[in-house]
Amino acid sequence: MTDQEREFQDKIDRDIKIEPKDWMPDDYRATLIRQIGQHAHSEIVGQLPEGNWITRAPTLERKAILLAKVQDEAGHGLYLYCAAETLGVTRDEITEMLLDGRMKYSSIFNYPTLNWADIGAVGWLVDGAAIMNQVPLQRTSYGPYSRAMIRICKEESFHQRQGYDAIRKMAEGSPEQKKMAQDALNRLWFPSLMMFGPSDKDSVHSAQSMAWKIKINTNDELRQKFVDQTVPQIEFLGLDLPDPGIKWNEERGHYDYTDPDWSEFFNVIKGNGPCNVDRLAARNKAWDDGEWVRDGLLEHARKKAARKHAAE
Amino acid sequence: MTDQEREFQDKIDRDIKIEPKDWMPDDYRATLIRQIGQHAHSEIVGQLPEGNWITRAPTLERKAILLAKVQDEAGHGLYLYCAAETLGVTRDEITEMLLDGRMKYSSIFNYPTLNWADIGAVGWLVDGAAIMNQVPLQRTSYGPYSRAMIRICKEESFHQRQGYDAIRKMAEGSPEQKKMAQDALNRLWFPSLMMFGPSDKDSVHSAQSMAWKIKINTNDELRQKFVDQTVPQIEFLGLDLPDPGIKWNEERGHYDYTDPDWSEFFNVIKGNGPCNVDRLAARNKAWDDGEWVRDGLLEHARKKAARKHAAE
Amino acid sequence: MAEVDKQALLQFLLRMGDNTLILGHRVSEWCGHSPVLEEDIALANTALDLIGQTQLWLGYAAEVQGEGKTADDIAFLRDAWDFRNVLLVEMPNGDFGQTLMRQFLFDAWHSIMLGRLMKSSDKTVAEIAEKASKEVAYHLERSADTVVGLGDGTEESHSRMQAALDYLWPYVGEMFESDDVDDAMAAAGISVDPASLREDYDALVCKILSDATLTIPESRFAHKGGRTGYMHTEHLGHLLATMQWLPRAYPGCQW
Amino acid sequence: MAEVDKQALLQFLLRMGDNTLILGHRVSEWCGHSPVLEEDIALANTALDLIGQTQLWLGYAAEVQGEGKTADDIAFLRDAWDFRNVLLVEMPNGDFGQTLMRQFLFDAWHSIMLGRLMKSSDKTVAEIAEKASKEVAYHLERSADTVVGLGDGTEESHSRMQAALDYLWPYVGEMFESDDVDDAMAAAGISVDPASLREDYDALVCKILSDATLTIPESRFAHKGGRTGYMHTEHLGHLLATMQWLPRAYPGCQW
Repeated sequence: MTDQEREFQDKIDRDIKIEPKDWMPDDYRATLIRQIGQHAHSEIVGQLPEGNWITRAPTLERKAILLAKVQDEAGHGLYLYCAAETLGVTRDEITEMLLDGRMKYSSIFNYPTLNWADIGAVGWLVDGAAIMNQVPLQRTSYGPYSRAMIRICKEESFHQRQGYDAIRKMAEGSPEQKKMAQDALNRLWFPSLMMFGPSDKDSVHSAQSMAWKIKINTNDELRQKFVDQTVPQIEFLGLDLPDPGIKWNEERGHYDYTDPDWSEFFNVIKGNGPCNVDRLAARNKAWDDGEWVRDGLLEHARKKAARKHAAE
Repeated sequence: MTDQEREFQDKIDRDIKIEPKDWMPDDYRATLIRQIGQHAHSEIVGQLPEGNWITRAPTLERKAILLAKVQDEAGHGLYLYCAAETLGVTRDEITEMLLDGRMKYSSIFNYPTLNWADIGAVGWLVDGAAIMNQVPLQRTSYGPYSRAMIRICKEESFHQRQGYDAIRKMAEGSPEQKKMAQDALNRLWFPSLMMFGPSDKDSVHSAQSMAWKIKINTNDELRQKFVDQTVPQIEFLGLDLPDPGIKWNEERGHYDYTDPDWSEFFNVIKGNGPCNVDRLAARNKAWDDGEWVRDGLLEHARKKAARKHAAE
Repeated sequence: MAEVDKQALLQFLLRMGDNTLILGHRVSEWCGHSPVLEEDIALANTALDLIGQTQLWLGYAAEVQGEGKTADDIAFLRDAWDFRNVLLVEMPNGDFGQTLMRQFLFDAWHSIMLGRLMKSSDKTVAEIAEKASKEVAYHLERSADTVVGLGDGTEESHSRMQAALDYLWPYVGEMFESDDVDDAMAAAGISVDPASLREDYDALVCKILSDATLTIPESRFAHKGGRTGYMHTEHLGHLLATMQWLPRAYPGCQW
Repeated sequence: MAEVDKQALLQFLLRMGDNTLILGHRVSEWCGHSPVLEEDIALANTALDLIGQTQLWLGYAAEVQGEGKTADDIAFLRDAWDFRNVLLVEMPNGDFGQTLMRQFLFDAWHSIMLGRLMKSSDKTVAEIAEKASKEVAYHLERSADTVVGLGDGTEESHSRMQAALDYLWPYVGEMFESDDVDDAMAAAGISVDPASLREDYDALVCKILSDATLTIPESRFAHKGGRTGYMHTEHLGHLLATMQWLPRAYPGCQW
């Protein structure tokens, strides 16, 4: 370890934030860009499964709530791209890496939203799992990232409550509505558990990331916490447990549960999820169709500046 | 009149069909191309208002009937383009004249289909009016046109019966269905009357066309016949008359009726109908999007011929 | 309130609320597909405002109607012929330029109209207008800026914006049509004669479109039939099929 | 017939009928928009045949179900999760090439399947298959010809067809999936194990795609969830919103 490296690690250990102009190891920078970029892309791609139901929301109130949520998510994307830009990549650069498949987004968004209860379940389970990941990241070592997470977490927990409220309405509704809620829970349960990533035993990057405080808890810790929090909610809703392996373990003081099918997880990452192709195609189409808009607005800004300059 | 012209007119007067290879006056040819082309285009554009409800037909049976009808109409377009081609224009040439607005199609298709009863009303009123025009044209002087009309008329009267049956179901149905039927009748009545064209008093071409037997009856004769046929049907359906001016005229032995608003007619022809822009845009898009398909199939045919040639 | 006024008031409220409902729906179709992230946010925000306004207008309409219905019943359980929005707002999104041009042409009318309605003799109408006009002032600022930016941008963006204007201009006139409902509303001081807004509208729109280097089509021809419900476009029925499917498939549920 | 067989038979009939219903609907979306008049005719004809077959399959399904429902009730009043079509047929039309590739990939399976079903121990199934197989033989001839013509056409048409094949290939495998329903149907001689069709299918499809100068993707990965109803694509719900709106908006009417 060089002096620079030692000094850097020392700051981290003493909980002093790293700021954009500070020296940092190349790997720290690269890992952060990957992690923040992936998170930003997830916010953007995550609009699609929800957008799928905006035009079919069953009441004006639900439509408004969903619009507000999607707007927040685009906002989160914006904070995160800004945080990533402080590390020396432009938004366009990492956007293009998303579009050509070099960068990933959260695999959960490769699953479809098939009935209205899915929208509730996405808020409840997916945002719930996301928060579980994000709350500790408010204390992450990189300043701009930490500050973005603080803003984001506040809104996400609001979304989670709204999601839970939406699925509660379904669970307490007509038999068909209850069936939708159960169907959504069954389909989204294991993909939600997968959001925490494979067991840290199998992860090569974890130790370094934890030393750098880019990662605060292990994947398994967070997953367990999520299960422990969610199972009582499922019971409160009066829904059936989506996994027969869920059982309270007195000794551990935690719920036991069945490990997700990781081959499915890796298959989805590889591009074989139900919606990978459509999601990326939708983003690529938006980008390509929007080129003339971006070019037009840029050109107008140039003209305006030139006119201003000429007038001076 | 030259000898050729006299001989030509003489054949027509003796009900001998003019065939593609026969001599004919340039004006006769030009008028026929315009008339047949316009009719062909109407069959093609006429698919759009019906296609608008194919994906929303309320039963499998109705969906099948509508599909069969639209298929027939495309077939009619084909016969008519073939008839036009015998006069020395290609289908592509007159298609392009439709697409860039040099040629017209029947103005009725610039009105929207807004509820399911419109589909019945289109069959009943629009096809009904078309048949009124077309039945005499089976005896038109130009052979290929005459033969096309014979085939077309048979199918059209089938469509008209199906349309009447569909609107009858609506008129005899729930109060909302009956209201739809009435609404469709009210909106489509005057546009249907306009299908016969302005009064012949105001038409410059009529006399020559009638001498050539391209036109058999006057517009006003056909319109009256249509009104006389349709009013009892409206009454049978138990619908309100769409025009307070409709009254039996004992002396004339016909129904009196209110003349359509011809300023609307000319406005629609000019391009200001409710759907002109969308109809032409839809046809242009189909044509432009289909270019690669037409080119691809042509190129394949060339390759195949070349391979066959090489093998010989 | 006299029975006749109540019917007219109901029609007036449906016109206001259906405009915002249908335009809000159209704008919401963009979710996740816009050309740049800031636009995703702005479009979602615009749609959200419009849906919020819809809740107010249709909520009041339901109250005036007095049949125990809710704003949701009115939004989700009427067929196309019962809708009273102007045709402009039901026109398809087209490309981003067409969406923003439609937004601008409507925002300009909407902001002027709401300004008048803030002085309505009907307290509820005045309150809704007051709240909405703040939101709409922002919509207008944004859509006008974008129209100018794209009109006065590249050759391609200019020609796309001109095409959008040419396509949508025939739908502008309907916003200034008057009928018995408008007469009754104007007489009662609840609303104003729409024709009286045209001068301000033309001044505003000419200014912005001229900054955008765009040419207003010469024809004053105006499609109509939306605000009376007599003849909507074929587009509306498809929009409603999507919007209404769920509450119609599962009637009587709470969501 | 034993109760368990009846349930399995119902599922089998829904799978057959939902395939034709959904594909017929998709094809009918082309009405008036195809690249050349002959294709407008052919596509309408294909859709018509498929809807006709739907009436037979779902009509028989309704009879087997024995709840007094009609084929229309089954088509228009179920939600997405009740549909049993393979995912392939609900995929969007895309361009004309994607539509014809989808058609070919389905026609090839359909023709082989119907050939087997003509020997079904269930007389009604055999009769429907007999009638349908004549129509489908023509569909296959036509879609295969078009796939070859466009694959072996210009550079552009070739690359569009290859893109269509790449997009749709992962949806082929589901047609050969088996489950308890298939086992029960095969045991009863009513239908066959879908897996047993794969060899014939591969031979047929390889031949045509090779004539079309197209390359079958290497991955054998197959999306599934349609024929069990566990997980359709997001596309199906939108299709149903359009297809079902009218009978749902006016329940209980005769049309």
